[in-house]
Amino acid sequence: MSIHDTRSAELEATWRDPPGLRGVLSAVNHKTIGRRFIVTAFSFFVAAGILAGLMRLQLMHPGNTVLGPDRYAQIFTMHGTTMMFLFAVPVMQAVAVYVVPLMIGARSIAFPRLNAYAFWIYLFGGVMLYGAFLLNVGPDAGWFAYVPLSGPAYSPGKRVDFWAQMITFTELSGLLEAVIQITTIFKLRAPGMTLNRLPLYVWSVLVTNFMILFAMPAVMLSSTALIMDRLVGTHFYNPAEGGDVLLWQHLFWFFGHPEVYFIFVPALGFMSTIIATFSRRQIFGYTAMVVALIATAFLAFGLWVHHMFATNLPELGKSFFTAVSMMIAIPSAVQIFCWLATLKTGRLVMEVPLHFVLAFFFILVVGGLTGVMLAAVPLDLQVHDTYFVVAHFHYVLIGGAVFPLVGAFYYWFPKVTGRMLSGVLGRWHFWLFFAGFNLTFFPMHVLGLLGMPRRVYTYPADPGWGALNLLSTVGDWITGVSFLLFALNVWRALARGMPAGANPWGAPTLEWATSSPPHAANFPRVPLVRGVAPLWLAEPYAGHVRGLADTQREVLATTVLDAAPDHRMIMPTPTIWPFLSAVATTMLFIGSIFTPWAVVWGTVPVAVALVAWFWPTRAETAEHLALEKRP
Amino acid sequence: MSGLPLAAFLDTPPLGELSQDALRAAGPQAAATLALWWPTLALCSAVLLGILIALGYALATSGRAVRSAPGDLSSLANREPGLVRAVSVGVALSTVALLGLVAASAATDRKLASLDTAGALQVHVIAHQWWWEFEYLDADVTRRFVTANELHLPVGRAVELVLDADDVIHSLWIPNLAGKRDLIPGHTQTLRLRADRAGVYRGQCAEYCGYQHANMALRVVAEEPGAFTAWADRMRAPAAAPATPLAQQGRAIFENGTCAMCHTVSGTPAAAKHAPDLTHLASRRRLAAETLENTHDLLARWISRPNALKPGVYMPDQAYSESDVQALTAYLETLK
Amino acid sequence: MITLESSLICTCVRAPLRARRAWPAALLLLHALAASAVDAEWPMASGDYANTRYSTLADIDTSNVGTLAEAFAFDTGVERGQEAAPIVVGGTLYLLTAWPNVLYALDLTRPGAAVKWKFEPHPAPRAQGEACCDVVTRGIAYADGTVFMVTLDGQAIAVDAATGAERWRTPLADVAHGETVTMAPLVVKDRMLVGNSGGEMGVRGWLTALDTHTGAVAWRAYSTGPDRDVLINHSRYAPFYPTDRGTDLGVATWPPEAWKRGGGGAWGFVSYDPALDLLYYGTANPGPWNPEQRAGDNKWTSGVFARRPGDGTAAWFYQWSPHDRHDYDGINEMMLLDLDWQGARREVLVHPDRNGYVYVLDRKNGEVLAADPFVTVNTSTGVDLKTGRLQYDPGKDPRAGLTIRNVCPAAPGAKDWQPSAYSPRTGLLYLPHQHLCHDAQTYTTSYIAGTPFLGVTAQMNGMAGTSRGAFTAWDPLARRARWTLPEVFPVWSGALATAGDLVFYGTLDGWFKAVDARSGKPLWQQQTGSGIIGQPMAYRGPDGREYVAIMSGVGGWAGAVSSGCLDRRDGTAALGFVGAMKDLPMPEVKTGVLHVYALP
Amino acid sequence: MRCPELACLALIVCLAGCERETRHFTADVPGPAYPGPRAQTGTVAGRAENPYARNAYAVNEGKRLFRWYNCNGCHAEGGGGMGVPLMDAEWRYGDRPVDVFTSIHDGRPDGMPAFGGRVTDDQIWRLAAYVRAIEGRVASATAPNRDDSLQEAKPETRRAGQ
Repeated sequence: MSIHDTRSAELEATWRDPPGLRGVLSAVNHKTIGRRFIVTAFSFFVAAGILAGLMRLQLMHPGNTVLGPDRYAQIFTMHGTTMMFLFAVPVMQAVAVYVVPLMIGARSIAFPRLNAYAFWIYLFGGVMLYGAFLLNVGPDAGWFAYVPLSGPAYSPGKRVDFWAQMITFTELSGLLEAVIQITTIFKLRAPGMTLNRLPLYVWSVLVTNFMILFAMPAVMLSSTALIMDRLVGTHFYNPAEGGDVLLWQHLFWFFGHPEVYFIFVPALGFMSTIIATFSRRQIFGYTAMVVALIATAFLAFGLWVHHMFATNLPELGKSFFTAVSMMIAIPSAVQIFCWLATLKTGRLVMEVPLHFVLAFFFILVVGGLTGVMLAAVPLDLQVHDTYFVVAHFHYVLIGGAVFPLVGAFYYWFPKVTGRMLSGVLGRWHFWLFFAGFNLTFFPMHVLGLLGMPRRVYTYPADPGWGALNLLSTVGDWITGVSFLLFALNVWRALARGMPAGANPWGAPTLEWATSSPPHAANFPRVPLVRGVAPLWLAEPYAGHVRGLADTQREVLATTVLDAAPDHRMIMPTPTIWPFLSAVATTMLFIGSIFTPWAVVWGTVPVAVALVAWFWPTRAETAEHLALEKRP
Repeated sequence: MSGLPLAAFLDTPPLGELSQDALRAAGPQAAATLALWWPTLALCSAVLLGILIALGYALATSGRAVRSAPGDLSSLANREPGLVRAVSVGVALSTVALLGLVAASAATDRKLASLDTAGALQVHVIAHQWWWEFEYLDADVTRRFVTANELHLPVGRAVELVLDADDVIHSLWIPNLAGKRDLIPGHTQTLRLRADRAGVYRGQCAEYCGYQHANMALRVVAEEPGAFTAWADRMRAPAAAPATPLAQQGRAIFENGTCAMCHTVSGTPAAAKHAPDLTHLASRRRLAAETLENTHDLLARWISRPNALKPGVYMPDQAYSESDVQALTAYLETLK
Repeated sequence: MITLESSLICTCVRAPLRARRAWPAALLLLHALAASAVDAEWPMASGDYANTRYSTLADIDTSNVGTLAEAFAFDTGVERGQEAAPIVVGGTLYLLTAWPNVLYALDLTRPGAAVKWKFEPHPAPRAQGEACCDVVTRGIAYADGTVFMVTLDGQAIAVDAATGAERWRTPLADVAHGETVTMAPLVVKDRMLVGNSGGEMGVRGWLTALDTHTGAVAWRAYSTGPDRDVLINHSRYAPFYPTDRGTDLGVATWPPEAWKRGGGGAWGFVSYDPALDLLYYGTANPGPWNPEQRAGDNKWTSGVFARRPGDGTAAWFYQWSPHDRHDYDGINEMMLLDLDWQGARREVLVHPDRNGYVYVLDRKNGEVLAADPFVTVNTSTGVDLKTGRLQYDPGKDPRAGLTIRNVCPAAPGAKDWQPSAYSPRTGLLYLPHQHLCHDAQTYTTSYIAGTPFLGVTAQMNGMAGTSRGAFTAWDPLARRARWTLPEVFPVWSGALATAGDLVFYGTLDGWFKAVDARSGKPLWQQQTGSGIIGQPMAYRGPDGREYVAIMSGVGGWAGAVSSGCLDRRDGTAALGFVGAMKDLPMPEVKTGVLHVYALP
Repeated sequence: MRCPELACLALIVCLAGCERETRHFTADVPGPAYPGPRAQTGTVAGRAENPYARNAYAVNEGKRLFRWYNCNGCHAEGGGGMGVPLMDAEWRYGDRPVDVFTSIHDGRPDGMPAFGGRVTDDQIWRLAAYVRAIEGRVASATAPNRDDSLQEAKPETRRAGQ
């Protein structure tokens, strides 16, 4: 039974983005914003990858002089900053912006205008940072920006200010997205999608966004304090006037460690989604998986100090943070064993997304195990801040997040574009990436053990690090080639890929119920859900929601636990004001890099834009009233 | 353990000949860490192998399907006790292994903290951008002396390094002897270690500290107590007056020019504290925190164009005449 | 020329020069009587060898002081802080100004005390940049028809008292290495005693004796270094405490070489006991201020030496502040008193130190009889009378890179150089002093010859709950304060006690005050137009009347904010003193003026 | 696109940013040749600008040297003491960059020692640039902010435009 019917054209017109340039700037449809978000994040990924290539070029030989210390410092700072703040966290939220409403059977994301605003803020923050970088104002104190090196005394000029203000941009965007996505998941699920029928990916997004809500304020606080130290001469981090340089590290890592899990937890959702689809069975141990996700989120807040073991701690503190750091491996172990069980008992469809997911079992496990080693204080004190750690977190982040993410890209690409990616090129991409990645980063474990510290722009020949570094650079080139193939694959698919159809993979979740690319309203008829894998049921839906307006962006809000119909509400229409508000906010943020008074005069345009944004029009109000029905 | 076979392939120097790796211990701290490292590595490797075997087994024994195949939701209806058992055993084993590692780590921690430091040599280490200052402490203050970038230690005697940072955060790491410890402005720390094996070890700053972080290394010379005492006595002696006219001319340039604004040469009016103590520069093997070999030519280049060799270093470039460079070099080479 | 230039440019003093007051009619009643009594004279800065600053003159007393009026005034034309005491000998008043150290002789027998002669030594201008705390001098000495003075750049000069002709001149200090001289020399027999300043510049402190006839250096006793330099001859050296015994402690209590730049100048007043034939003087702070750069006790700084004037050998030494942490120079005056101490007559030395304690020492051997805090002290917990050692509070110890807050007393101490007075009639000490605390951050500093060698950034504040300045009467026998007069600003002038049971002192905001020596009741005050940091003295004029004289002219360390036109937005200026002196008014009168008061 | 205006604006922003942020590690921007003690206003040397006046890194280096060479001992954080205050607008010997350079290089008779030959000319230009920042005459985006030390006076960035 099709969910399309004759009214879908009218509905399409209601939910479509307006045409023209103004329409482009006014778009609020979550799929449009999600696509832009994903493309932007991948653009930053490419930029950071190019920077990584430059670093590998410099480190290819001992005593190389391709890059000087100044340029190298900016590049490694930009690489880390981009990857962590402009790619990894945003891309996870970006995918959620696109996928979550589809997966839960909603017509829209909650707060669509705010969603657009969050995207523009993110985009402007990233563009500002790269603009600064190209003007030789790129931050150079590391992505962690430890004070006092990043403080006013040792980082003159505006380089670090741009970095700190980029934090403000991306964290503002991230926090808004967290609110939007939590609300979406709690209130906009299709009727019948009770919490225990929530797809595991949506669970992971929910858990991630709660973590973001708790962790991001710490880094906004610390970076704002840094800006104030640098701009108006406060003394948050000046020990001479009562501040403390370690305060920065505590605040930063209180955010920074959970941040790794912002990236990792959604990837676990990708894993569960893809494994389930390509095993043709439900994930074994749904409840255990959900509990493991939540446990990971809790534990993630208890181990930030393992980034700071070398600053010295009391013995009891060391043992506590060691224990927590190791214990967080247990929820991961639960999930890994459940996936193995699922794979063992499933019937596997060996498609490209599954390849990327299977790579996780090698790469992430290696990264996780080196993480366990790093949790042991004595071992950490030897390998902390060496290439061992560089290897470790690339194994965790690339194995644990990028491989599943790329898998998810192959998985959802047909849904987003309506076209299939080439499986052959995909396999080439996968194997070259897998080989190149391991060749790049595995030698770094050894380099770290051999004593090579991180963040060095050059190294001497004596300690014998040259051969492994060369190997690593070659690996980086192979990885680069693999991503060129990826780009080729995407280009080919967009140009002349096979049409995908609604559900090319035979997947069980709701996003595959609608057309590819999806209808502007997602679901012309909103389904009533009756299981955790509805499309695999013989009778997928218990029925459809009726009575939602076609001429208005009307959606059905449901209750938090049981997704029982709660009330109808009208989502806002496209408007340019989120864009203009973001422009005004950007002016305020960039202005306040140069003068604290920008915070004062900058609020005027922001206030004007926000008032305009929320100003009700007569026509809208009248239409809303017209739709009101007596009970 | 004598190290990875890989090390030979990699051309790393033998232990005690300017090695810098965490896999070969020359003292009890590094040895205790290695004693934790190898079992941990073995255990982790076993876990990895176990998971890969499990994955291989799962892939080998599971069925195959095509894209169009329908999903199977029978697992929702049927309990899967075999899987529950397997997963439970896996998780339990993981937990036990992790608890074992926590215990081993804590025990190693205690062991590291319990190094007997009775009669320890105390050295005050001050990290600067981008060099190391070592002040050898002594209850008799007249026996204290200061040197830079080359840390000599007596074999078999505990050493307590009192750590301070002058500017930004640095981290002292001598992998053959002990794990690292950060030097943080406003927080004095200590690092206790002992070298049990004579030799030369390389150490390096391990916390990013600015442009020349890469060239902030140190040389640790662990020597027999007799040799150490002789070295310390040499270090305590003020600089001898230069004998040759060229060196004397160099000394005049040194003391009346820019050098004395930052450097100290004990026994002369040069007593500034912002750069390495040069009283016994010629006895050190390398220049500029292990950046350059201490040769005549490199020294001459270093004193006139340091920023060409270590860009960003605080030592200024100078337009010395060739004769001035020769005189200064001649003087510096007398500072044995 | 330079003075003129700076006066043109240093425009922060806006008040125009006021016309000097008309000479009071009282002067017209001048008697032609030549004073002959000894009490008529004030031949050295401190009045007498015992440093009591007590005048036996009693014409002006508590009953009539209210009518005290200015007899005459003399404008020196010199702008910087005037710390010097005038001296009066044989109907002539001699006066040394701050840099450029002009020596005036004023004929007291002539109306208006006309200038008899003027001697300009032309010291090196460079010295102005080497003097830590304004370009002051603290006075001169007279002996055998000769006036002895020292210029800021350290030239000891003997000037014929009658003609103002230079007899000899001996350069003593090395200005290029930061040495200056600000102290008032003392003449004992045929020795002129001069000590150097420069503890902030890494000098090596010394006290030098010159032959008064030829200007030749008789001996020089350093405050650091080997015993032969310090003039310690162990057969004749007997300190009371074991910690001061030992060979070459001036080297052994320093890290290698540090003693060569270890400070310990001798810029305070020297006392002399003719009966014991011993000189007493304090040594200044060790250098640099950062104590971590000079581990050890840092002998012989921040202590007191008893020396024999003939050959300069030390008799004993006691260290007020071993391994000084807070710039507690030990140079404050040593008052040589004979007190009935716990039932027995003892020859003692009373010394209010910068570290906040009034010390009573047996001046024959250096035994500490008492050491009692006269202000709130938190840098130490007391003095162990058994070992004689100051008990520091480690919580206030400076540490490189750290800021230590609320260090009390601050770097200028509870009482700086400003000399106190002692009245045998009341048995009280009169202490001009301050209640300041500082916040200080320590850092490693380089020795660069001729530049400051500090390693501390400090910033001072008034002590909480009390006034910044105070004038305290201290009972050395009861070991407690009798009364204290609060003052807005640190009392940076010396004190004078007279047999009329009056005590005189001046304030940084320009008041010259007389108070009842017994009760502390304020009896009289007069505004001089510029802050007073000088030393009051009394003499009997040729007309037989008692006069009280004081130099006004704001400056010194405390007043540098005004005299140096420093910027008050920076509390760390003037080594941190500006932090506590931001509200010090600019003087109405810009130049230093001698004010002389008498009964009408 | 209205290219010329936009391009010009972009170029100006770019150059301002570039010069402010360049790290001159070597003396590769040598200042005007040492003008000698008597450079007159009318001469080329007298008009010479400080090559580092717009470079944040060099001004900050000047601030570091200001403490390294004990300038702060006399001039404090600009309030003065043994030396004249540098925060105020009164310049006894002139406030042109070349005057400041000459004061440091040759010293001044009221007590300022001569540092010529003891400090490289390049460092003197950096110091001179910082000395002007003390008074707030360097753009606030270029001036150093508070030091990592005890500080009571306003940081240099906040002195601009006084």
